Amino acid sequence: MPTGFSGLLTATVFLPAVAALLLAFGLIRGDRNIRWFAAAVAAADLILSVIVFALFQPGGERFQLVDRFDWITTDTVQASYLLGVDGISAPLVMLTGLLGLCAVFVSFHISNRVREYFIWLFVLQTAVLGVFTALDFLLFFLFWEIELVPMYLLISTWGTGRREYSAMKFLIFTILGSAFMLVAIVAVFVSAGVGSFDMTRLLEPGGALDASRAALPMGVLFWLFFIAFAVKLPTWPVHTWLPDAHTDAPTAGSVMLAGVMLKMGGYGLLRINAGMFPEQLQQFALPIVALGVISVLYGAVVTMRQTDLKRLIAYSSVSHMGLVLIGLGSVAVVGGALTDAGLTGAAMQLFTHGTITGLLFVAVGILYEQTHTRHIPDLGGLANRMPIVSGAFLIAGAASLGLPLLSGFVSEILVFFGAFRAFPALTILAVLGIILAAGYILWMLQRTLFGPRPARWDDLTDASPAELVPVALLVISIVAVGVYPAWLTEVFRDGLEPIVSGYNAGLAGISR
Amino acid sequence: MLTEILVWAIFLLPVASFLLIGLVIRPLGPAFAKSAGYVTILALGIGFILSVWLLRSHAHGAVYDFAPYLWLNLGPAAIEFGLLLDPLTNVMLVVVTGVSLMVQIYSMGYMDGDESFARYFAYMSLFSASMIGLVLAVNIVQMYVFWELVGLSSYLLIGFWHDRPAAAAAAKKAFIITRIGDVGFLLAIIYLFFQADTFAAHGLNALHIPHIWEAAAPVAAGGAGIVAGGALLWLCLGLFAGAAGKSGQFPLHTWLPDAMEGPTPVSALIHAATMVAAGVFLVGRFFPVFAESETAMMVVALIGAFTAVFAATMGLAANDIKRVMAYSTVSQLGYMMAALGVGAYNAALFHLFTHAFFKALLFLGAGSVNHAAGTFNMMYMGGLRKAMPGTYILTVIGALSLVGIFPLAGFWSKDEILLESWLAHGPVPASISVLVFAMLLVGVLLTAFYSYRMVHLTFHGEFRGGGERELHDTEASGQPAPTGVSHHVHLGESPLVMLIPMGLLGVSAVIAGWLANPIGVSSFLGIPSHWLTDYFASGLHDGHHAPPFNIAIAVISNAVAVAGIGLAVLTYAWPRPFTTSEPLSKGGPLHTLLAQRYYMDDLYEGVIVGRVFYRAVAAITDWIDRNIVDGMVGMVGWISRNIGSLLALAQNGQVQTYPLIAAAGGLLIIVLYLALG
Amino acid sequence: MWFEHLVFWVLSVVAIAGALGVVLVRDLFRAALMLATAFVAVGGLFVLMNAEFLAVVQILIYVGAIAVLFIFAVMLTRDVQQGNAPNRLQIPAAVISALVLAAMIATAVSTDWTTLAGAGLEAKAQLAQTQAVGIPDATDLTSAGLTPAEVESVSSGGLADLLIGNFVLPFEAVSLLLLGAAIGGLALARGRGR
Amino acid sequence: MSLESLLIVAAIIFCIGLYGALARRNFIAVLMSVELMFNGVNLTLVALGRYVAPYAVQEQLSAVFTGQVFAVFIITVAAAEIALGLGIVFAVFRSNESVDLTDAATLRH
Amino acid sequence: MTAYDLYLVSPYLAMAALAMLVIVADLVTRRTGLLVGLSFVGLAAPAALSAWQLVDLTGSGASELSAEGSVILYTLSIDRFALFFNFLILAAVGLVVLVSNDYVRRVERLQGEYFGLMLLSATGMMLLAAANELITIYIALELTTLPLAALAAFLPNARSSEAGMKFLIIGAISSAVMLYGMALIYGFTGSTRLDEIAVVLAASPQSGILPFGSMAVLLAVVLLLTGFGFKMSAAPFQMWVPDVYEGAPTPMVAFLSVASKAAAFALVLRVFYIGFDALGGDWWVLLAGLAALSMTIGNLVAIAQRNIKRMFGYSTIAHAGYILVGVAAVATVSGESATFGPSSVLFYLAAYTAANLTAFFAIVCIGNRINSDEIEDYAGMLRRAPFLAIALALALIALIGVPPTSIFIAKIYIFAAAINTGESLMTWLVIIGVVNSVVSAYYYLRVIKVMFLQPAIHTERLGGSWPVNVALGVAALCMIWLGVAPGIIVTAAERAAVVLLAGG
Repeated sequence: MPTGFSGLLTATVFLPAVAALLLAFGLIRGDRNIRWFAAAVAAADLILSVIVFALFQPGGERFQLVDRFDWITTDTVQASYLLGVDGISAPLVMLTGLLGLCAVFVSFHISNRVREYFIWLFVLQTAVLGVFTALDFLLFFLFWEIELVPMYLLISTWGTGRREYSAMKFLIFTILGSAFMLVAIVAVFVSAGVGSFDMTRLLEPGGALDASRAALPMGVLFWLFFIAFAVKLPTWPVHTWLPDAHTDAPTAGSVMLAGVMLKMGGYGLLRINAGMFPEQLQQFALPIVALGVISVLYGAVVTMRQTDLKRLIAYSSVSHMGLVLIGLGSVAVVGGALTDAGLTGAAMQLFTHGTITGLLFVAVGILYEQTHTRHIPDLGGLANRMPIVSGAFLIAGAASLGLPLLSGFVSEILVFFGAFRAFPALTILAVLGIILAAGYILWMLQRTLFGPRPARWDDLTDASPAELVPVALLVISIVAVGVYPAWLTEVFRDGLEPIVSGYNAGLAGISR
Repeated sequence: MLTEILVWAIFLLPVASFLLIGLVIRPLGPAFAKSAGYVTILALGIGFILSVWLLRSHAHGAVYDFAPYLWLNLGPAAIEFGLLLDPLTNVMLVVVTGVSLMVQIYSMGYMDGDESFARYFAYMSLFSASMIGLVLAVNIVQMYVFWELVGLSSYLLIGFWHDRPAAAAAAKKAFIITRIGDVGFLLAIIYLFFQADTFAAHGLNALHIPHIWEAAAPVAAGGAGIVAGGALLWLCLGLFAGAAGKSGQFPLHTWLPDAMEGPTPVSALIHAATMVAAGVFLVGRFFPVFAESETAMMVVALIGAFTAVFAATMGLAANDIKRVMAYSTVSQLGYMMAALGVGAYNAALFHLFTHAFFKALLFLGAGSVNHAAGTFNMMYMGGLRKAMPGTYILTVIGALSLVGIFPLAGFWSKDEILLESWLAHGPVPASISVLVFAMLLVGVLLTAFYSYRMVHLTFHGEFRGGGERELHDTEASGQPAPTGVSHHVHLGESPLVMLIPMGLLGVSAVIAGWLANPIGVSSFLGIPSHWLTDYFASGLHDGHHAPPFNIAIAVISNAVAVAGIGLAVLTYAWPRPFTTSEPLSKGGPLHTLLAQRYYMDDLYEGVIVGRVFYRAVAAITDWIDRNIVDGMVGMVGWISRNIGSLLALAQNGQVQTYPLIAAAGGLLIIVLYLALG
Repeated sequence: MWFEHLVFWVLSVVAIAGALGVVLVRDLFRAALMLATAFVAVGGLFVLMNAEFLAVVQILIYVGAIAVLFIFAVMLTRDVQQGNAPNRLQIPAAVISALVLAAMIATAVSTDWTTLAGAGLEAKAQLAQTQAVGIPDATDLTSAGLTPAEVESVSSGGLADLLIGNFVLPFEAVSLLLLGAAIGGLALARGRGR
Repeated sequence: MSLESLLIVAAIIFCIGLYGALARRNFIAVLMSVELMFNGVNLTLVALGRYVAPYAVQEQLSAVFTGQVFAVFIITVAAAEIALGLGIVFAVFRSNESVDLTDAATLRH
Repeated sequence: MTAYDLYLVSPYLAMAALAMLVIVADLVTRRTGLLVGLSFVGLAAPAALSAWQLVDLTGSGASELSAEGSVILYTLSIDRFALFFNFLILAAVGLVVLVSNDYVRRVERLQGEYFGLMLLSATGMMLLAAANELITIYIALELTTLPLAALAAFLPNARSSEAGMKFLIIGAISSAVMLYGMALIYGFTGSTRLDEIAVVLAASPQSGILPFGSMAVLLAVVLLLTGFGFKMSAAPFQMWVPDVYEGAPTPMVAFLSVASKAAAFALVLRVFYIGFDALGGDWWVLLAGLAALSMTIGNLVAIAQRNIKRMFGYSTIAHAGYILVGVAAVATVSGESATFGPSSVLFYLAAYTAANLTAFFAIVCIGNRINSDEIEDYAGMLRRAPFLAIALALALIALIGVPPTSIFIAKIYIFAAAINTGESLMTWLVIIGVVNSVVSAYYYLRVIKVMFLQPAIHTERLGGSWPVNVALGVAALCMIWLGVAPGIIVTAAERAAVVLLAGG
C-alpha cells in the first residue's frame, strides 16, 4: 500500500483549479491579463507535468510520487485521497499538461466571457489530471464526473452550430456510461475482501478482488466498466456523441476532448479492465477486438462521407480509438515475451492520438478563425496563404494515417504486432483500415489545402504567434515520439509490466 | 568509427539539408531561396563521393559490420536501426546519389524562378534522405519506415504545384495506390513479428533482414527453416504487393502515369530512376526469401512480364511525352521484376542500374523540350530537332538505350535478362521462364515502336504550335488546360545548367552498361568482365553467376528492336509524313482501349472507389450512422420525453384521481403478491 | 342472545344505510343528517361491544361537534341543494371501492383469527372490558377466573389509566395537534393578510 | 354478532366512505366521507380489541383497551382535521366561490 | 410521569413551547425580523436538549435511553436514530425559518402563525422519528401533516388554497387507509408497540403459500405502505406531490420536501426494520418495486415540466425512489455491514436535505423577486444573480449525483448497500437507479442551461436579505461538505442505524 505525501502530484492536479478560483474571485481583471495569466498557469502546469514524467523512474516502485491521506474512514466506508502515477499514467499526465497549454493558446482569440471560459478550461484540466492520477476509486469517479460540467459548459456556451444539443448529448452519453461504472465500482467495493476504494490493492496481480467472493459476477463487472470506458473512448456503436460534440465545441474544447478526454476511456480500459480483470479480458477478447475492428473500419468509412472538417476528424478518432480495443484484445494469447506489444500499442495510441488529433483541431481552429467555415467544399488552395497551418495539417494528417517517424505509426504497428498473434484475420481487416485512413486524410488535405483557391480566401493570414505555440509544441511532440519512441514506450511498458507479468505468470496455460 | 560516421553521413547529409532548408532557409524568404539548391547539391555531392568510395572499398574486400542502434525495444524482436552494407546497397547508393545529384543540378535551371524554389529542394532533400535510408536499412521495420517516407516525398513532389487540381489529385492517387501495396508489406512485417518467439529460439531477430534470410533458408541449406511452405508464400506475396505498388506493377500501375503531374526533374529522379526502383530493390533485398518459394517466384515473373508488355501497349497510344516515358518506366520495371522472377537476380539489378541513367536522361530531355515548346503534348510539338539539337541527340541516345540497341547501356542489361529467362536456370519451371522470355521479346518490339514514335513526333517534321496552340484548342473545346501547358513558347536550346547534367547522363547511358559490366573483354580500365553482376551475386549466399554472353539472343533482341523501329517508321515517317492525325487511331476500338488505358482508371476510380465504395458502401454506412445508430439515441430520448408527457396527463388536477390511482396501485400490489407468492 | 343479534343487525343496517345516504344523497344538508345517523348507529355498536366509554365519546364528539360543524359549513357555503353531485370518477371509484371491500372481507373471513386465541378467554376479556369505565375490583376478577397476573394487568390498565399512563405522550401530542389545527383553521378562515 | 360480521360491517362502512371520498365533487361531502372511513376503522379496532387482540399477547389483558384508546385518538384527530378542513373550505370558497373539487384543478400536468 | 420522563420529552416540549411562544409574540409585536430571530434562536433549546441526550447516550454506551417505570418510553424510543433525525429536522427547520424572512412579508398578518405552525409540524416530525408505537405514530403523523396543510393554503390565492385542500384530502384519505392497516396489525398481534409486534410476528406460523403468513398481515402491510407512501411521496402514491409543490408557499415546500420526507423514512425504517423485521424477506421486494416505479415515474415526468417547483415535485418523487432502494436493502450479510441499508438511507436523507434545501432556497429567492416559477423566466440568471444561480446550479448537479456533492456519496452508499445484499433483483434495481440518474441529468441540466446560457429578458440584479443568503450559503456548504468529507455524518448514520438492528 503506497503511502506518503510528496505534494508534487497534488500541485500538478490542483494548480489549474487554484487558478480557476483566482479567476473566479476576480483577482485577475481585464481580458488581456486573464489570457496571459492563463498561459502562465498552463505553462507552469506543463512544466510540473513534465517534471512528473521526468521524475517517474521505470523499474522503481509501481506507483510513484504518491500523495495520500485518509479521506473517509467509517465502519462501512473507507476511502482515501490517493494520487500517484505509474508508467501508464505518467505520460498521460504530461499529455494533459501539454494539451492544456495548447488549449489556452488556441483560445486567445476568445472574446466572449473570457474569464468564465478560462475558469472552466482550468477546471476541466484539473479533472482530467485527477482522473489520470487518482488511485482511489471514489476519487477517480469524482474526477471523472467533475470533468463533465466544464466540458458541457464549454461546448454549450462557446461552441458553434447546434452546440446545446451536442453538449447535452455528450453529457447524457457520458453520464450513462459512468452510471454503469458507478454500479461496478460500488459492486467491487462491497465485494467481500475488498471493503475499500483503494485501487492499488485491486491492481496487484491476484489482487483483493476474488471471483468467488465478488458481489457481482466478474464478467458483469468487467462489462459494466467496459461500457463506461467504451462510451468515452468511443467505441462503435456508442460513438455518436463524439462527432456532434467535436463539431460544435470551441477549438480548445475539441483539443481537450479529443486530446485527453477520450484517453480517459482508454486509460480506464488499461487500468481497470486489463489490470483488474485479466481473465475476463482474455475471455472476452474476441468481442472486444471485433468491436475494435468495426470501429476502425466503420469509423473510417463514415469519415469518407464527411464534409465538415471537425466532423471528419471526429470520425477518424472513432476509427483510431478502435485500435486501442484491438490492442487490448491482444492479450487473448499470452506467453512469450511479446504479450505486451498490443497493450503497449494501445497505451501509445492514447498518447499519440492525443497529440495528433490535438494538432489537427488546432489547425482547424486557426483555419476556422479566419474563414468561418469548416465546410470542405468551400475551402481549397489554402496552402499558399497559410503555409504554417498547412504544414501543421500535413504533419498531423501524415501522422494520423500512420506515417513512420511520426508518432501514429509506432502505436499502430505495436497494436498490429500484438493483435496479430491473437486474431490474425481480424487484424488483417484492421490493417486495411490504414488504406482508408490514407484515403480520407489525403482527400481532406487535397480539398482544403490544395487545388485552386477561391478568391474570397485571398486575404487569409497565417497563424498568429500565439497560435504558433501549440502548433510548434505538438509538432515537436509528434516528431519526437515518431523518431525515437523508446523514451515513451519504455515508460508505458513499465506501467504495463505488472499486468503483463500477471498474464504470463498466472494465465499462460490458457493461451490457445 | 570514422567509417561508420562516413556511411551514416550519406544518409544524414540530406537530412541535414532538409532541416536546414525547411527550418532556416525557407522562413528567410525568397531572397535566400537559391541557396537551398546549393545546399542540396552540396549534400548530395558529398554523398555521391562517399557512395562511390564505399562501393569501391567494399568491392575491394573491406568488411563493414556496424552494430545497429536500438530504436524500439520489443523483447526478442527489438527494432534496431542499422546499416546493411551489401553489394545491392552499395550500388543503389551510387545510383541514388548520382542520379539525384544530376537531377538537382538540372533542377537549378529547370525550377529557376519558381516561387517555391526552396520548398522544392527541401522536398528533394527529404526524398533523397528517405531513399538512402531505405537502401541502407538493416531492419525490415526500418526499411518500412523509409519506404513510407519515400512515399510521402513522392506525394509531396507530385503535388508540388498543389494549386493545380490535377497535381493534387495525382499525388493523392499515387499515395493511396502505393499504400494498398504497402499493406501487404506491413502484413508481411506483422507476420514476421508473429514468429518472433520462434526466431528467438534460434537466436534470431525476426525483424533483422539478414536473420530473415537465414530463417527462410531451409535447414538443409544451413538455414533455420522457420518460414516455409504456405507461410513463406504469403510472406513473399505480401512483400511483393508492396514492391508492386511502388514499382507500378500491374494492377497497381495506374498511379505512375498520373504522377507525371509533378515537376519533370521529379519524374526523372523519383518516378523513373530511384523510387519506383525501390520495389525491385525490395524484391532483390528479399531475394533469398523469394528464392525459396517457387510459386512466389512464378508470380513475380509473370506479373513482371505481363506488366512489361501491358504497359508498353499503353505507351503506344499516349500523346503526352512524359506519360509515354511513364509507361515505358512501368514496362522496364516489369522487365526487372520478370528477371527477378526467373532468378536473374544480378541481371535485374543491372537493368535497374542502367535504366536509372537512360530513363533519367529521357525525362530530363522531356523537361527540356517542355521548356521550349510549352507543352508536353506531342501532338503540338514536332520539328524541335532544329531548335534544340543537343536535347535531340541526347534524347535519341536515351531512346536507343531504352530500346536496347547495341552497344548502348540498355542493351547489355536487357540482353542479360532475355538470356537468363531463355536459359531458365532459375527456380521457376522452364516453360514459365520461356514464356516470360517470349513476352519480354514482344515487349522489346513494342518498346522500339513507341520510342521511335516519341522521338518522331517530338523532334521530326514541322512544329505544330506548342503550348499556345494547345491552349487555344482546349479553350475552344471548353476543357481545362492540362498541366505544364503555357503560352511561353520559345523554340531554343535549354541553358547549360540543364544540358550539362543531361550530357553526363547521356554519357552514362552510352557507356555505363559496358563500362560497369564489361563483356567480351576480360577487363577494362581495371574493371573485370561481369564485374557488376558478379558483385551483385556476391551478396547472395549461393553466389549466382551471370551466364556468358550469348550472341544469338543479342542478335534476336536487336533484330526485334529494329523491326519495331521499322514498323514505327512505316507508320509515322514514311511513305507519308505525320501531320496532325494519329495513324494508330485507325485501329478504332483497339486504339481507344489503349488510349483509355484499358479503362482501368475508370474501373478503379469511377466504379470501385466512386460507385461501389463512396456512393454505396460509404453512403450506406453513413446513412446507417445518422439514422439508425444515432437515430436510436434520438428515439430513446423522444420516447422517454413522450412517456413523461403521457404520464403527466394522468396528473389531471382532479384531486380524487390521485388516491384512486393509488388505491388501484395498492390493489395491484396485493394481486401481485397473491399471484407471485 | 337473539336480542343482541337483532340489535346488531338493526344498528348495522342503519349505519350502512346512513353511510350510503352520505355518499348518495344530493342534498348536502340531508347528507350531514345521514352522517349523524350513521355516527349514532356506530356508537350503538360500540355499546354492543361493551365499549361504553367510546360510545359516549362517539356521540359527544362526532354527533355533537363534528356533525354540527358540518351542518354549519354546509349552510355557510352555497350549492346546498345540488352540492353532493358525483364527479366523473364515479364508476372507477365504485369499482375500486368494491375491490377494496372484497379484499377486506376476504381478509376478515380468511384470516384464522382463532389461531391467536387461547381457549375460553373470551369471557375473561368481556369481564375485563367492563372495567373500562368502572373501578376494577380485584376480588370480582379473581372470582371470574382471572389469574393474579391478569388481574394485575387489568387493574393497572383501565382505559382512562392508559390515556394518562402509557399513552400520555400521544395524549399530550394530540393536544398540540388540536392547537395546531385550531390555529391553522382560524388563520385560514379569518382570511390571510391581503 | 360475530367478529367476522362486525369486521364486514366495518369494512362496508369504510368502503362506502372511500367511495364517497373518491366520487363526490363537494369538498364538504368528501370530508364527511372521510369521517365514515374513520368510523369504519374505529369499528374494526374495537371489534378486534373485543375479540382477538388480547389473546395474542398473553397475560396482557389491558391490550383489549388499546383498540379503544386508539379509537379515542382517532376521533379526536378527526375532530381536529375537520376543524382545519373547514378552515380550508372557507379559504377555497373565498377564492373560488365554490367548493367543487372538479373546479379546483388548476394545478395539473 | 416522572422527572426523567420530562427529560426524555424535553426536546419536543421545547419545540412545542417555542411554537406557542412565537404565536404569542406575534400578538405583541408585528416585526417579522423579531419573529424570525425568535424562531431561529429558540431552536437552540431543543437542539441543546437533544445534544444533552446524545451526550448521555454516548456516556452510557447504550444505544437508547431507558429507565424503569418510565411511561414515555412505552411510546417513544429516545435513541441515536431519533436524535439523528432531531438534528436533521432542526437544521432543516432552522434554515427554512431564515429563508422565510423575505417570503412571509407577503402575508402581512399571521406571521406568528406561520412560524408556529411550522414549528409544530417539526415537533411532529421529531416525534415521528422517535415513535415506536402505532398510536403515537399516527398522532405524530397527523401533527406533522395538519400544520403543513394549513401552511400549504397559507397564501391568499386560489392556487395556494387548492394546494392546501389537496394536501388535506390526500392526507385524510391516506390516514384512514393507513389506520385500517394499523387496526389489522393490532388485531393480529394484540399490540401497537413495534417491538411486541415483532415478537408476535416472529412467533406466528408462516404459511408457505401466503406472503407475510396471513392475509391480514399482507393487507395490513400494503395499507400501511399506502399511508406511508403518501408521506414519502413514493409512486404510486405520489400524485399529489407536484400539485402541492406548485401551489404551496415555496419555503413550506422546501420544508415539506426534506423534513417531512425524512420523518416519513424514519417512520418506514422503524416500522419495517423493527416491527416487520421477521418478514423482511417478503416486504423488501415490494419496496424495491416501489423504488423502481418512483425513480422512473419521477424522472420521466419531470422531463416534461416547465414550472421549476413542479419539476422539483417530480424530482422529489424520484429521490424517494433512490432512498427506497436503501430501505429495500435488507442486509442478508451479518456483521458490520448489516447496517448498510438503513445507514445509507439516513445519510442519503441528510445529503438530500442539504442539496434540496440549497435548490429550494435559491428558488425561494428568485421566485420572490421575479414572481414566477417558470423555468424559462430563469433565463440569464447567472448574470442577474450569480450567487443564486451558481448555488442552484451546484444543487442541481448534486441532485444528479455528480461529485463532489453530497448526493454523489449518498448514491454510492445506497447502491453499495443494495448490491451488498447479494440479491440479483437489487442489482437490477441499482442499474435502474443509475440509468434514472442519467435521465434526471437531462431536466436538471436544462435549468442550468437556461440560467447560464440563455440571454436574460430583464437585467436588474436580484438578491435576498442577509438571513436568506446565510441560509443558502450554509445549505450549499453542507452540500459540498457532505460530498467532500462525509465521514462524520456517515459515522453518525451508521451508529444510528444500529438501533434498528438491535431489536431484531
